[in-house]
Order: sequence, then structure tokens, then C-alpha cells
Amino acid sequence: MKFYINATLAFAMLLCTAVVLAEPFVSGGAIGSQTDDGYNALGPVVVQPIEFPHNTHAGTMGINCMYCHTYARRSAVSGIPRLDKCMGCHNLIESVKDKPRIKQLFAYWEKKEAIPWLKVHDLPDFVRFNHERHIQRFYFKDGRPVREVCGYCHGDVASMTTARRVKALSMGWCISCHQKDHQESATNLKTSNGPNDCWQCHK
Amino acid sequence: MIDRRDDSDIEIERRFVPKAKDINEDIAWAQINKDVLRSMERPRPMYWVIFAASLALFGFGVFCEVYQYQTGLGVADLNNPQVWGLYIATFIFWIGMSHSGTLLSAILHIMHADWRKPIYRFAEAMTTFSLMTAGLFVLVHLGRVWQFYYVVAYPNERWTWPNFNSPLVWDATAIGTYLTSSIVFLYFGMIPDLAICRDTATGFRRKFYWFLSLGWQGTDRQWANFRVAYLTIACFLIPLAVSVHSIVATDFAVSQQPGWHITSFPPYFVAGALYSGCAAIITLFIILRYVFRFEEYMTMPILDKTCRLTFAIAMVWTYLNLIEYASVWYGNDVYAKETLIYRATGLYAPYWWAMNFLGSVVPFMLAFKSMRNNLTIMMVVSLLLNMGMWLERFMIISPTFAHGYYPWTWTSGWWPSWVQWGIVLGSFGWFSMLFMLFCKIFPTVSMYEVKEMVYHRSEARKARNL
Amino acid sequence: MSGSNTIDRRDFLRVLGISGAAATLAGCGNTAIESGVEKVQSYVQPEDFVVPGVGVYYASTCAQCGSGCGVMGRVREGRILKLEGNTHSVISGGKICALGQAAVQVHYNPDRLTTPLMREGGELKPTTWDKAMATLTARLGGESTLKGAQIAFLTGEVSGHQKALIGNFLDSFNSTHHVVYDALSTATGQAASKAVLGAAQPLLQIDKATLILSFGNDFLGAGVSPVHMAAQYARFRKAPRGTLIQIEPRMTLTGANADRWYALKPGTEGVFALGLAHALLEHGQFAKTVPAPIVAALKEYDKETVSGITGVHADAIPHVAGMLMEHTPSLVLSGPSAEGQVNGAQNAAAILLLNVILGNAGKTLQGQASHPFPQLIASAGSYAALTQLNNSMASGQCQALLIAGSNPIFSAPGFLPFAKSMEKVPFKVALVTQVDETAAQCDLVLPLHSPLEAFGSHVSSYQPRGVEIGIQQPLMEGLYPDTRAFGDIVLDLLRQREPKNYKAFPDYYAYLKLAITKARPVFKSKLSDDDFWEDALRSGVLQLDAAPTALKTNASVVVVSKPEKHVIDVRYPFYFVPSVRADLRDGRHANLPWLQESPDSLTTIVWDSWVEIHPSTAAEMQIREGDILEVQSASGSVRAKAYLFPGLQPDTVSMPLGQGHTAYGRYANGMGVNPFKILNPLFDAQTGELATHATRVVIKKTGEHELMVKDEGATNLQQGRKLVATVAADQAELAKETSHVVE
Amino acid sequence: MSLSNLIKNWSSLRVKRPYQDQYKNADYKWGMVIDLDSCTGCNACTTACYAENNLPVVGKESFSKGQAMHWLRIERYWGEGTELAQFPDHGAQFLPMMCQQCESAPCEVVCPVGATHHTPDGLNSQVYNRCIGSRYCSANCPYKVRYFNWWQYPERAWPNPLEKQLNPDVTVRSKGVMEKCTFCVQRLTAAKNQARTDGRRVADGEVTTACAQACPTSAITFGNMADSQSQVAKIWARQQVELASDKQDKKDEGLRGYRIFEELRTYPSVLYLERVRNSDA
Repeated sequence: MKFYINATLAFAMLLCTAVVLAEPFVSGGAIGSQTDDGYNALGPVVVQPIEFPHNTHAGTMGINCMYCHTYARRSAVSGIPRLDKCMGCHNLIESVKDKPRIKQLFAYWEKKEAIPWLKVHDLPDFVRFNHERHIQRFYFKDGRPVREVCGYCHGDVASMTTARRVKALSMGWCISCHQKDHQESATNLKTSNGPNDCWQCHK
Repeated sequence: MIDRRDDSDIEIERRFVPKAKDINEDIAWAQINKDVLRSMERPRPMYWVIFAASLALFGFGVFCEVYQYQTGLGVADLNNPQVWGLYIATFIFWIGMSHSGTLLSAILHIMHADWRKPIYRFAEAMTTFSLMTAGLFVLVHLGRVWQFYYVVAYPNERWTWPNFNSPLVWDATAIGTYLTSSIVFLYFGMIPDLAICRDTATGFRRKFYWFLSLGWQGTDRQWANFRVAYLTIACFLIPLAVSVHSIVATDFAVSQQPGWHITSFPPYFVAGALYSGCAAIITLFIILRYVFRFEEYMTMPILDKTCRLTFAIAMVWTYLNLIEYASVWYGNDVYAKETLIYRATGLYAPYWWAMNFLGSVVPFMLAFKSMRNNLTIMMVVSLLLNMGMWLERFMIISPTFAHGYYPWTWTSGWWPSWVQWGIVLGSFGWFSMLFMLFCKIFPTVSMYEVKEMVYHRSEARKARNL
Repeated sequence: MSGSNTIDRRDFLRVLGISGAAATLAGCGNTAIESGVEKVQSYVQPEDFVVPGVGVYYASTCAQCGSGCGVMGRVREGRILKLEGNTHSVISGGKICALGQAAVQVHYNPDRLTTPLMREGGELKPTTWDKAMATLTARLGGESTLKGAQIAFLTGEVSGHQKALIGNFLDSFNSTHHVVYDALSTATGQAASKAVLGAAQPLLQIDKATLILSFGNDFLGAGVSPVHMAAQYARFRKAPRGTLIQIEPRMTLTGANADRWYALKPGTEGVFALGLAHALLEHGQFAKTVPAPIVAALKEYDKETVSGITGVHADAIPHVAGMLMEHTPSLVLSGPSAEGQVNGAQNAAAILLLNVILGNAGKTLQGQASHPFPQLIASAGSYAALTQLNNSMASGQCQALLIAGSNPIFSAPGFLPFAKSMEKVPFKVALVTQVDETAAQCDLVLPLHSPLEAFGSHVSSYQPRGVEIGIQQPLMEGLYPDTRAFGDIVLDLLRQREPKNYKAFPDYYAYLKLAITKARPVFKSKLSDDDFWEDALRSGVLQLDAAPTALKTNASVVVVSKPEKHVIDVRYPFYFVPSVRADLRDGRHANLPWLQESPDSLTTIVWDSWVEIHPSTAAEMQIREGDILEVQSASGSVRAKAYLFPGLQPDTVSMPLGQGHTAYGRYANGMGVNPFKILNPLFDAQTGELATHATRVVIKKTGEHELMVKDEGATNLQQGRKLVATVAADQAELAKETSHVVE
Repeated sequence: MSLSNLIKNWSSLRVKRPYQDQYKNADYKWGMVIDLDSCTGCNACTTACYAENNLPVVGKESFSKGQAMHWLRIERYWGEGTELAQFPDHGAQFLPMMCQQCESAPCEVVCPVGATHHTPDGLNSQVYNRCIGSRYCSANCPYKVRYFNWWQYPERAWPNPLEKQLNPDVTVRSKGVMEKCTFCVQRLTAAKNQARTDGRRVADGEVTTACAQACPTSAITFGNMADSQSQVAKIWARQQVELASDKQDKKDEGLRGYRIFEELRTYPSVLYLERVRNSDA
């Protein structure tokens, strides 16, 4: 008889543990293993055609993310900067022209060929994510720092070379933020939260 | 220990049992054990033949399902508006089938109808297996069966819930609960018998029964607890069974289609369910009685009672059926009336008339004692009744789709593809396969309850004679 | 939906720096979050208005039919996704028909020809452009000695600078053999119109009419400029609501929208019209509109006689005449079913005579504005031109034949041995986007850019208001490396023929740009040449306000013969009316899946041919829907499923044109049958044009039966449900309604 | 936590009947008017729908089985009753029929997983990801305007390079999910996005559906009914049709507006204007 009582108890405990363990998944899934560059990265290392140093541009130089990713404020996609934008600066920066990565850049420019960057934050095709809305809300309306705003989803890119996915980007993760009461702006204490309607994000 | 005698020995042992004779009150309890356990012995070749046939049928159903799964539901020749086809019709049929077990074991248990005792076990098994079959149809008919768990209400990282307004969610919940409960009920009622099996079995079987019999020793305390628990589950199961088919009925009654949007649907469905279940019990009764030589336990008076019960239910069903027609006919809903007329005169008219004939006229065979005493006729009648009940479900679904509100999508000739038929037939294979396995693993007649019955009867006789 | 900024299209395409092949299937490929799998679309040096993820609209002109509608193409990430109407265009008015939208499927068609084909050992085999051009140069280049009738250029309806270029090319051979063949040509009607109204294609001012009486004119469906007509029709239906009466043997889309529809025997339209004329002329007010001899001759057209011949109830004639008198101005139109007869021109003249009697000229009928560039206007196709070409080929006179935009092997009537005659031509070149039946018989097949990849200009023969030249510009980079623009190929040859004139033009783009900017003074533009050009590209049209001209009517040309009943050949008891679907037309669009799957408006049948038969006739012959019938004429027979169609004169059967292709790609091949092949060699007495509606047939049941593939369900009636409610015109107060027609 | 979320929003999960002035304070309520007197049945709208919404061409065989995927279909009737007349004297009766975006949609109630639900804009959404393909919505739709992906169309409907035409703003649906007219929600979302950035409401005429845009006779009017100055709102008001009423109490005579199957209390968002015929003709 004891065996059965124990078994029942064990089963009940297992169930409870499962429910408790499930909780972390609600807010974004398990964190991946520690990587060499010190990130709790969720995505794999993506080898890009040019190992673009975000840390130099956004970190050391402190360039606004939207200087290059200029479409983020006016389109659903933030876009890769156009090649002539890279050239606009690098034509004038003599000091780094000999560096191999810059040479690669010049090679693409001369061929008039777009750099075949690979997508790092590639949402499923049925998702209608809109950069513009998020930038408008938090950067322009709320006036938060751009690195923070972009970082909500992209992590601290300014400390990476090529970008790496560090956030879950899963539906539960999105909703966990949409459910929060976000203050309208630094001075306005009114709060609002993200849309909860399926069709806002699903197409 | 189960002794292994040749088939020829069994033949010799066949005792003559007069047709009208009820269960022998003098029968030795050891004899009961022996007779019942004998049915669990090594199967005869015919068993394997039938089992293989069932397996093949089931295999074909699986093949059809795999094909449909990979290619898409288009292979079933479903279309707009014929979106459901045979799958839902057969689903309701199997759900209906499941109601008889509960009726016999729970309702009649509470009503102290002791004649149920030799036959309730297999009826309950039938309940469980037909529910398992019905559950398959829910999955088979889904467009994206791999996402079926979206129907289940569970906390998840997407923060989403099923739509609690939808009868399909009620369905999923009710059927899940009903299946669980009936498995528990079936198992619970078997524990004393499993202990008997444990005591006679050897080897692996002994271990198996040891595990399942939960340490049953037959002490007074165990019996007392057992009875309370059994009654509790029975009480729980009755409203559940009624609600399950009511909920299946709400799948239709809650929706807005002509011919479906009828308040009498829940009782109508419950009656239909009990009806087809009872008919199936007659079928299995005759088969088991013949195959396992249970003439002494599954006696003709029991069959007689079952048939009378079936007849009563058939009349209730007929009444509710007529109510349905009448409420549509005299109602204000012109569309529903049009659909009713379409059923009687349109493309599906032969099936509709056949359904009415089989469901309401054929059961009158059960009204005659001479018929009830003839096993062959009863076998045929019970099968016909079930065919009628299947047609009833088919008649609820297809004509409404073929002739609904919207004339543009009225279909002129819709017929299910071989894939649909394959899966429907496969479900019968699956059911009989499960049932055949059950017969060889578990006692199909409740030994302890037969003993009780015999005991109570002889006690009662004694009391009368005193 | 507004237009784009100024842009040099060619630069734009070059700097996009992306290939067209980077499109992904949404939803079906990627269903999870991925990293490092897909490439990002990025640009090298795009225009400022190009924003990834945002569609950009470019103006162009639709080349699907001759109407020349202005369209807007939605381009995203270098791919053309969808065509919309161009609001700048007078012709389209910002709207677009099904046919026009399907142009993207011409472009993306999986059966497009992507490399040149050359006949080697009796078979067409892929080859390179170098080889193809070498062959072409050898035969038709500077060294060519062909002259005059030895070379012919067969096209469909072509206009604008492409037409001018073809003319110039043929000029260099001293040839005038630009043969325009249009299987659905309205040459007969145009001739009659020219005679009676003084204009081959007068302006129809439908919106100004209060009553339209149409004899089989399908202006809403397969007529001329249907998008423009539809917009006019919408205004016609607003308060004060005009009334449309349609008289025809087989209901057209226009007939399906009529207030009153009359079925009459094919070919008797003229008789009916004269009956109406007779009824009208009995009233003194009209007496002076026609010469006395005609009035006298009309005496025989009393309503009983007319009714006896036409099969229309006798009361209909005074009734319609009364309606015509009650409602002014009115508009009387003739259509293919009246014109495609042996007395077609006579019929059309009799119909148009009603306009003269009713004084509609100048009110609802006007002459088109005079065009500053008449050489660019599409020339009307005719059957006569094709017969001439056929004879020239058969006699061995024609030595080289170029074909573009025409598929006579499919669309010429079966009795014309065009394919056989073609065999006698030693050098046949087809310029196509996709191989069709005619191209398959050629020696050299050159793959063209789709109209969405090429520059061009379109000048419709029907200019609804003022003058409009439609500019066609590439909406995306070429999909295939080995296709070329039609203009470029012809220009290449011209450069060899006349180097000194054409050396200045590196390509057709340069030619077109110069031609357009040269025309700048005509359009009184104050912009610089480049700005003018860019402005034209941006708006997609060049427009010139010009007043419509007056019509000079002439009633005396109408011949009023004695009313006679049709003599029925008992072997062929049924009239045969080929119907034209607004989308498939003569079959050149049967390769477009959207159009194949788009249910025919009246029968809702898809992907197939069918034989329409009146339900009462079908009941007599015990024919059910789906029974396979053999339709046999003196010239041949075809088999198709029967469809019971109430909009039909009961002695008539009808079949749609456009299906029955054998070598036109996966979407067209094997779908239905080609009724062109059973037309009888009957011609209009006056113009010599093919009488397409004059064939008579016999119907035989084959005993076979097949399921009809159609959208319609088991019923074609509303079954008492209020789905399409109809209200009598005098019950509806349209004048009070908020107008919501986009003017 | 989702459980608390569920409990908190329990009341909002209940199905409510639409009520008067429901959208009075809302920004958007998309609605449509189709003038059947202007509709000529020319199929321009249906083709536009194919182009805009990535509808698969199913082919002859599937079409013959009734598996067509036209979100917008044009029906053609020959009569109102049950008897076919000798001739269609007053022409055919064309009816463009698409999802009516019911305010009290029968499909929404029965979907077990909530894949179809009501958006704040008054649209009847269809979320393909959530759909498990029970087809209950289609079974319960009185208009039968829901279309199911019976086959894996992405594999067969767009042979290369036809797939390059696909609209990236719209998903290509896989087998086993239901789909239907969305009122071109991708266009609405884009327009709303632009308007929001500009800090305003979408102006009338700024956005329209593909069908309305193409329609050569402008028979289809689309717009925001929450904006009382929009064309649609004006027409609805002029026709004296109340969105939240199942029996219209019209004060004036001669009005043509009606909704199909209004008596079923689905409260459709599509208003049809009666076809007019000159009965004297």
C-alpha cells in the first residue's frame, strides 16, 4: 500500500515542480550558455561577410544607432544602411583605409554590389513587427536614450562586434513587455501598454 | 493457476443451459472464477484471424490518416461548405456508443438493478474504448492536428487561452474528463477481480495483476472502502455522462445553422447515445455469450431486460426525434424547415428515410418476446439499430451543409472520398482490436459481482421461503 | 498611393543592387526565430524615397489590351507586386480591370520564354542571343535584299512608338506590310459607323445618356476601353438614373446589367432596329431626320413582320420605341453580335441610324478629339489583312515574316490554312514573352521583356477625353538575363538598315525619350526636356486637352432591303454565337492562372470551355448540365460540356472563345476547346470581314457526362433569401443618396 | 502570469452583443458599402484580391471539388425565388460576397482556440498561427465565406517565379488553416501606423481595400465608420442602417441599404445597396 501512496505523492510533486519550472519560460525562455564574448546569447554566432565592429561605431564612437539604421524610424524594418552611407564616412577616414575590413568594404563599393549581410534578428514570416512604432514610442515620444530603446530587443549591441541575438524574441517575451505599464514620457506619469490584439503582430 | 486445456476439452465442458433459465443461484463460486478465467486463456485461432482483420482495418485507417496528414485534408474531398464530413458524424457516433457502459454500471448500480452485474464490465470497457475511438476523430478531423493542444487550457508562455465560449473547448474538456473517469471507474470496479486473476496467474501475468490489484486482500475494511469509493465514482459519472453528450449536442445547438439550432438537441443526443450504446451492448452480449460460452452468466432473461431497456430508449429517442421535426415544422425558422424538407426529399433522402426506419420502426422488433429470444434476430436488429444511429449523425451534418443558409454554396452531390471511409472503417478496426485485447487480459464478466448477485438472490429466496 | 518622386528609372534600376530573386515565401518557409539563415535586402545607392519595407508606386501603362489604361505598379524590394489604376490617367481613372491586374502574371509566368529559340533540324532549340541576332542580321540586317511584299510584320493591336518603329523598319524595306490582325476586330462596325456617323470610333458619352439601347455591344465587358466605360456607366446609373436596354442573342456582361434584356435571333438586329426606326418615324417629330426613300422603304417593317423575323415579341417594338422617345438624349450602340454577320455592316448601319433619327449625335455621340500624332494611334486590326497575308504567304511571295503579339494559328478560323501557308515562308521570326501556337511554328523565337520590364508608349484608338499618350516604363529589373525589349530588337535591326538615322540611339529607351521630349512643344510644357520626360514617367501619361469634334451624320447610306426571314438549313438548326470573355479575350490571356481561375461572370465556370444552351431547348433535347455535346458546323466540330444558360435565344448555342490552347504553357494547355476552328467561311457582304456570329451548327449528344467546374452551387436562384434585393427605379430615391462615385 | 491575466480579463472574454454607439469613442471601425446597382460583375475586385492577399490558384481539379480559395467571390443569380424564368429579362443579379466582418460573428464564438476574434477596430480577425483547423467557424458561418487550406498550396500554387509576386505583408497560409477576407488588414495597419506617427487619425480615402481600389465602377466604398465624416459613415447614416440593430427602423422611403441575413443577428459591417431596375423598360 505504501508504494502506491508514495507513487501518488511523487507524481503530485512532479506536477507541482513542472508548473513551477514552467514559470521562467513565461518570461522568455531559457538562457543560452555563456559565450566567449561574455554574453548570455540565445542565437548562434553569425559569420557576416564583413566582421562589422558595432563596438567601435556605436560604442567607442558613440554613433546613434539610427544614424546608420535610418529606416527604423519610418519603416517596419530598420534596414541595413545603404552602401553609400558607409562610404560617405569611410571615404574621408584615411587612418583606417588599409585595414582589411575597410578594404573589403571598398571592394564591394567598387563592384557596386550590396554586401550580403545575414539576418540575425529574423522573426518568423508571419510576424508583423514594426520598428517605427517602437522607436516613435520610446525614442521620440518618451525620449529615452537610443541605446536603451534599441537594446530592449537587441541587447547592448554597442559592446558586440557583429550583432548576436541575446533576447528571446518569442511571443511570450514580446507580450511580457506589451503587458507592462509604460510611462508615457519622463514628465508624463500616464502609462500605457502595448497592443494586445493578435492582428497587431500576426499577419 | 490458469490451466491450459485444449479447445476440445472446452467443447466437452459445454453445459446445457435452457434458454429461459436465469442465472443459477446454486453455482459454486469457484465455478464462477473458473468459467470467467477460462475466457482469458490462450485464444483460439479464430481469435487471431479476427484480430488480424481488425488490425489490418486499423492499419488501413492509419495509412489513410498518414496520407491525409501529409497531403492535407483535401484528400478527404471535403470542401466549402462540406467542411466536416464523416469525421464528425462518426465522432458523435462513438461518443454515443460510450454512454451505455455508464448507464449499465453507474445508473443501474444506483438503482440496484442486479441483472446488470454479469454484463456491465464489458459495457464499461466498451465505453472506454469507444471514447478512445471518438477522441481519435477529434484529432483526425483537425487541419493542424499537430497543434491540437491549443484547445487545452494550460498556462503557457504565449499568454494565450482557448476560447471558453466555444463548445469545442467544452467538448475537449468533457470528453477528457469522461475518458479519465470511465477508465478509473472501469479499473476500480475490476480491482477485486484482478486480485482473483493475480491469485491464479503465474509468471509475468502474476506480476502484472499484482501491480494492478493494488494489494487487494478482500478484507472487510477494503470492501467497505471499495463500496464507498465505487458508489462515489458512479454518482460522479452519471451527470458527467449526461453532460458529455449534451455538450456534443451543443456543438450543434449553440451554432446557428438551420437544422442545428434546436433547443431539444441535448436530450435528443443523450437519448440517441444511450440508444446506440444499448444496441451495441446487445451485439457484444450475443458475441461474448457465444464466444466465451457465458450462457450461464449472460442469460437470456438478462438479454431480455437489455432489449426491453433498449426498446424503451428507442421510443424516447423516437419521441425526441419527432419533437425535433415538429418544432422545426411548426417553428418560425423557414431556413430550418427548408433544410428538414431537403433532408426528406433531397439528395440524402434515402439515408434520411433509412435512418428513421432503422431508428424508429426496427426497434419494434424488440417489443416481441419471441424476437427477443432469438439471438440471430437480435444480432441483426442490434446492428441495424446502430447503423440507423450512425445515419442519424450523418443526417445531422451533411444535409445542413449541403442546404444551409446560403444558396450559392449549396452542394449538388457531395460524397466522402475513400480516405474518409478508410478512416471510419479504421476506427472500427481500432475499437474491435482494443476490445479483443481487453477480453484476453481482463475478465469480461465481473466475478465478484456475479457472486454477490447469486448470493443476494439466494438470500432473498431464503427470506421469502422463511 | 501617390506617385513617386522624380527619378531616372534606369539609374534607379541599376543602383538597386539587388537581384529580383531574393523574394521569400512568407509563412511557409520561416516559422521560427532564425539567425544567419536569410540574407538582408540592402542597397548600394538607392534613391532617397526607397525605404525597405515600404512599397513604392511607379506609373506605367497597361499593355494587356489596346485601351491603354494608366496603371501604377507597387514595387517592394525591387519586385513588382501588384498593379493599380493610375489616377492621372483619363482612360483608367485610377481603376483597373481583372485583365490588367493579371499583367504581373505575364511577367512572372513560369512558362515564360527565357532564351532565344532557333529551329535546328525541325525542332526549336535554345540558342544564344549572339547566334539569334546573327541569323536575324543575316536575313533582315543591312545586307538583306528583301523588298516590299517580301517582308511582312504581323502584330496584334500595337500603338505608340513601337508602332512607329515597326513602320520605320518596314519602310527600310519599302514594305507597307504591317499586318494587324485582331480576331475580335470590330472593323465591320467601324466601317458602318464611319459611313453613318462620320467617325469609325465615335466618343460614347454613356454618362450623358438617359437611355442606352445596345444591340449586343458589350461595353462593360470585352468592348473597347472597358474600364473607362465602366466608370461612365457608374455615373450613368446615378440619379437621374439612366436605363439600359440590351438586345442580343446571347447575354453579355453588359446585357446582364441591363434594365431590360431582349433575346433575338442572331443577325436580325438590323431588322429590329429598322422596325424601331419605322415606329419612331411614324411620329412626325422625327420625320425629317432621314431621307424620304428610307422612310418609304421602312413601311414594310411593321411590328408583326419584325417580330416574325427577330423572334422578339411584337409589343416590344412600340414599347422600346416609346422608351426611346421618352428619354432624351439616348444612345444606340451596335455590337459584335450584330456586326459579325453576313449583313453585318448593314445591321450596324441600321442600328446607328437610330442615333441619327433620335438626334443623339452631338449629345451622347461625338467625334474624338483630333490627335496630334495620328501615326501613333493603334491601327484597327482586320480579318481582311490576315487573308491578304495568308495569300501572300501561300503564293510564296512573302519571304520573311515577323510576328509579335498575334497568334493567328490559334485565333484564325479553322478554314483559313494559315499554318500551312506559313510553312511556305522561309524565315519566320516570333517575338514573344511566351511561346504560343504560332511562335512554335517559327524558325526563330526571340524572348521579349514583359511589358513590366520594358519602355514603351501606348496611344489607344479610343481617346475618351482629349488626348492621352500612355508611357510604359519598367517596373522592375529584368527577371531573366536573356530577354530583350521589343523596341531594342527592332531598333537593332533598324540601326543596321539605316545606320545614319539610328546611330544616335543606343537603345529603345533613348529613342523613346527623344521622341517624347521632341513632342514637348505640342503639350505646351514649360519644363526642360529632362524634366518633361521625368514628369511624363512620374505621371505615366501625357495629356492634352482637346475638344471633341462634331460628327457628320449621313442617314442616306443606310440600305433598307426587304425584310426577309432567315432561311434555315435543316442540317444545322442552331445559330452559333461565340462569346468573348472580358478576361481571356481571343485567348491570348489564357496563360494567366488568375484569369483561368476567375469564374466567368455569367456562368461562373472556370478553367474550361462549355456549350451554352437554353434550358427550354435542353429540356426538349433531354440535355443535362455536364453532358458532353458535339457542336458541329460545316467547317468542323468541337466537344464541350453543356451548360444550361437562360440568357440565350432558344435557337442559339454559344461557346466562349479563348480556350483550347495546345502550346501556350501549363495554365492554358488542355483547357477546353477552341471554337474559332468551327467558324464557317462567311463574310460581311460590304467589308469582307469574317462574319464571326453567322455560323450555324448542329448539336449531338455524345452520351458522356462530366462534372462542370464552376463556382455556382446547386442552385442559381436566391431561393427566397434577400441576397440581391432589387428595387424598382421609381421606388428608389437615388437623388437623395450621398454620391460616392469617385469622379 | 497568464492565469492571473485570464482571471482579470474574464469578463472581456464573454461574447457581447453589439450596442448602439459602440464605436462612438473609438478611433476606427472599418466598414464597407457595396452598391449592387453599380456592380457589373466584372471580376476586377476578385482578381485584385488574389493579387493583394496571396490567394492560391487551386487549379481545375480542386476547383471542381469546391475547394476554391476566393475570399471575394461574385455570385450570379437568375432570380429571387425558387423558379427559373424563361429569360432573365432584367439581367443577372451579381453579388460580391466576402467576409461580412460581423459585429456579432457566429464564427468568433465557436472557434475553440480563439483564432478568430474581434479586434478593437471592429474587424473579424483570423490568426493563422493560432488556427488548428477545426473548421467550426466555417460550419457556423451563414455566408460560407471562410476558406480552408485543404492542400499545401505554397508548394503547388506558385511555381517559380510566380512566388515573387507574393505580397510580403501577407502570410502565405499553410495547409490546415482557415482563411478569409481581412478587409486588407495589412493596408489598414500600414495606414494606421503612418497616421499614428503623424499623430492623427487615418483620413477618409487614405486607405482602401484592394477590391474597392480596383472596382471600375466604384461600387465598393470602404472606410472608417467611427469617423462620422467618412463616406461610408455618411452612406450608412443616409441609408438609415444602424450597425448594432437587427431590425432597421427606417424613417424615409426609397432607401436602398440592407444587410444580408440581418435577421440572424450577425450585425454585418458590409452594407449592400439594392440593385435598381427600371421596371418600365
